Amino acid sequence: MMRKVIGIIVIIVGLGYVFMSFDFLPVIGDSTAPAHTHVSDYYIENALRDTHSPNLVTAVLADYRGFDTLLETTVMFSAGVCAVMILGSKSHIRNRFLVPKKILKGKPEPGVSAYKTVNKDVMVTLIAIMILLYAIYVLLHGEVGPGGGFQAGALMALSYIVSMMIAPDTRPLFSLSKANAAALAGIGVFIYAFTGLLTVFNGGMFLEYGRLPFPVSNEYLHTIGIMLIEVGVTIGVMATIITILKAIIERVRFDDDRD
Amino acid sequence: MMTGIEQFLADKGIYYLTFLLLSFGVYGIIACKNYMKKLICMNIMQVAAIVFFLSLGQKKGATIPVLIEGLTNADSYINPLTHALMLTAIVVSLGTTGVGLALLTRIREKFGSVEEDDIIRRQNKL
Amino acid sequence: MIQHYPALVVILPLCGAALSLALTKIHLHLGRNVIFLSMALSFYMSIMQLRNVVINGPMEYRFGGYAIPYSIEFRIDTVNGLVVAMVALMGLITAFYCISGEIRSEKLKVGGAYAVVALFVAGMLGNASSADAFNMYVFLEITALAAYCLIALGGNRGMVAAFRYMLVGTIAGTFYLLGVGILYSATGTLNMQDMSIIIQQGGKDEAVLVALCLMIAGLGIKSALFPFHGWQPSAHTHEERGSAALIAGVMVKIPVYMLFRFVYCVFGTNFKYMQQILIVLGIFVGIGMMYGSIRAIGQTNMKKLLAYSSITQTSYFMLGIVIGSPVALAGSLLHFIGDAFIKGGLFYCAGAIKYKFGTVNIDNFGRIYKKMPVTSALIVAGALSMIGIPPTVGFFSKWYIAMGAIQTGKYIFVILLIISSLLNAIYFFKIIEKIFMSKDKGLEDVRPVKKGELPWSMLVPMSVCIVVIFLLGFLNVKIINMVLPLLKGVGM
Amino acid sequence: MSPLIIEAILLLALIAITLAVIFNRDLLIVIITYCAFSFIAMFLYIVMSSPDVAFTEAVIGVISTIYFIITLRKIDRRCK
Repeated sequence: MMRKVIGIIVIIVGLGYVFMSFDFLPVIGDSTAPAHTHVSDYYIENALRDTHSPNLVTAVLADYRGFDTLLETTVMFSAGVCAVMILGSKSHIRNRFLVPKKILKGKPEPGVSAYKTVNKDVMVTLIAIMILLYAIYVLLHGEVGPGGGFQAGALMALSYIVSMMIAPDTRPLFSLSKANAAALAGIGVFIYAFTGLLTVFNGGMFLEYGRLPFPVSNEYLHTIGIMLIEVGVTIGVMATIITILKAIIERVRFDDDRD
Repeated sequence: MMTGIEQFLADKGIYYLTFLLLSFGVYGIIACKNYMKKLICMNIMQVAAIVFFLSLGQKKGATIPVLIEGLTNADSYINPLTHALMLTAIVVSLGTTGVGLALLTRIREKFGSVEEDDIIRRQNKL
Repeated sequence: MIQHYPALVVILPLCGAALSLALTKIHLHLGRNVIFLSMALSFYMSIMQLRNVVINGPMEYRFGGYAIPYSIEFRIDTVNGLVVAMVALMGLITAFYCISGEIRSEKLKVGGAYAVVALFVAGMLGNASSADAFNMYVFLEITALAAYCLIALGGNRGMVAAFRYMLVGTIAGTFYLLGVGILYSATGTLNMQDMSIIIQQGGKDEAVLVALCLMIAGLGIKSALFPFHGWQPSAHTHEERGSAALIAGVMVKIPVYMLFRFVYCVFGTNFKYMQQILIVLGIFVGIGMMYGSIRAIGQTNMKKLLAYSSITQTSYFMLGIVIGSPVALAGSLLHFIGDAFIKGGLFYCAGAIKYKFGTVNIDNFGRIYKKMPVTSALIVAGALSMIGIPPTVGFFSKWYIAMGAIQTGKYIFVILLIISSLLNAIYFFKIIEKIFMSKDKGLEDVRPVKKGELPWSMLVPMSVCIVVIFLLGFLNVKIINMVLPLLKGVGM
Repeated sequence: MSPLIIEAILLLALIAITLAVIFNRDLLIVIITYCAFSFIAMFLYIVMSSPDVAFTEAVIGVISTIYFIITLRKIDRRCK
């Protein structure tokens, strides 16, 4: 125990000394620091003209540095595939979270649930629908206010998790098996990459939305381009989160609190 | 008096606290014996890197990076580039946590525990 | 269409991996074939791109079509053209090699295995060709995540090795991210070309020093440089048999290329503290060369022996950076390219022997050359090249590094080079002696192989490795002349 | 109370939570403090006036806490 405390004190003193002597970092908040004057000024001044999206972060994320976001979605997709490959599910692991077969045959039982109360199941479906609605709002308003692909994808996954966690016996809004979810994540990434390839086939650089082949005036092309990749990101992130969740749940056996 | 502390904080204080948080994250990864705690300290370390990046992009008296009709000069908006980069870092930290927990589940199955010294003892027998 | 090649080399394996899971649901091997097609196309494009770069100068590719500092940019010149071509070829061969290790139990597992290998190769390709500091961080993370999965697939002890590597790898990634952050706060851009212009104007020495130290720490951990190599031996011995060559052969080397790109192309050699940093790096390299070889002598497990020998190989590449003269840099680049095939080839042999006889212990490798002629040929070729015998590429690269060291008067490194080559000779001749001279241990096949020594999917990669080791040996003068003009402008 | 001082206080709270995580014995308490950690980090991003990052941190903090809780079902809560 003492060894740990001594370690911490050494860290505090060491960093303190190093920091007092160095002054290589700019003072927080002065707007003349080199970080603000070179590239980001261009982004702020030209974002509306180039990308037609008032939300500067989405403009930088989706249009100026769109390739980074493609790689981000690939990071999520590779995390999902890795979790699936590591946690290969064994068929004999019975798990309470798998929806019982009789419900899937379209003959739902009259509201029988773990805690013998009816309203929980009705309310959960309502909550899940509201979260989904909010997720679609966040997706479509990615350019105007704070929001965008990742937040929308994570919210959709949350609405699935909420309905699965609270009422495991009722049928969730949309049921995705682990293999389908992993494949859907791949499709999400491919939608994003295909948008870039579309611009390459049409003569522009990769992810240059001005060259998308849709017959719309130039300023809307950027909006359509950003919307397409946001949809790709949403599908990728949602499917990956559900894949990792199902992969972990299948290996975790809740056989101790069967009431 | 107030501006004295603020000046110190702006000049070095925030950076020092961020690097302190980062070093506790790294210390936690090394010192904790339980693999689950190592994972949580790894997440904390990544949040510390994100806070450092965001504090680089601050401007005094600037609004959030969403364009408003009236304002056009660049000094009135916060630097949007650091925010775009940090969305990547957050998503990377979620991906790494997901893979880490998948590994943790399999290690728990095979070695029966997630404590480092139990695993090393049983690993030599394997 | 040729100006789109730098982007398509990276995008194709990515799209192949993304689609492989969905296509595997249609037919078991459809996803695999799409990945093979995309990797073959990507390799063809990397060769065309290299030819174009040699003929009419460096290519650059701006994503999104905006001006240079405002968008992400790929910059291909002769140095990373070669690296990209090597990674693409190794990825293609390893994908073939993985056919033998296929688990036909579940459609998901078949598609997923090839998707992870394709993502791994796409991450390394992007790392080699990117010219944007933050973009390299994201590619580093893709490579790292795929590597954790590939190590974890290697059985029970692979899980623990993967978990330990994940913790250390995330610390390394965060250090690299902090380095990029400090550089961004000092220069204002993320594009390396732009950054080096601003740094050359001077006045930012402290920030560059701290950023350089963080990057050396981060990239040193990722490339298993001497003081940071803790994770590497256990990771390389327990990783998945199919992709061991990719992880040990290529992934450990890409951070060394990134460090070369930062030290020489971004910070430049006239940076105030550069001499002290290179002296410290030289100490790490010197100890690393000795340590790796000494530890490797006592090993009986072939994979662990190769893991320790790859610590010395990382020190050879860093040696080129430490010496700094253009000839030494060209020599270390040639060693970089050649060693991927040597180290990869030797891991293919270790995997093949484990596949056929189920053992990795060197002591019971009695006279297997009769049953496994191709594998023994590759082991001999790899051993000769690792020690540095003339016809193979190992000799020429060490020769150029030694010449560079003599030119800049750093004789200590020439002596260290010779000593570590002799130490290499000890443990590699031990393997060769076990294979050819020691008495037959009567190993019998673990798997009923229908005909011949090994399935064709393992023989093809091995024969390609043998051919490339000798091909690079003969073509080394061409490669050095191809790379030297660029390094002259950059080197000390 | 200028934003810098609020940031400093929140950072001190984060450091306190990190120490709590390192020195705690019961894993469930560690995970719940980690959930508090991601909430305070989100609040810190809001004070740094970056709504996008705060939104993402909030959602991804919830999801990673759910992952940790599920994995905890498999691991016993005592730890050295």
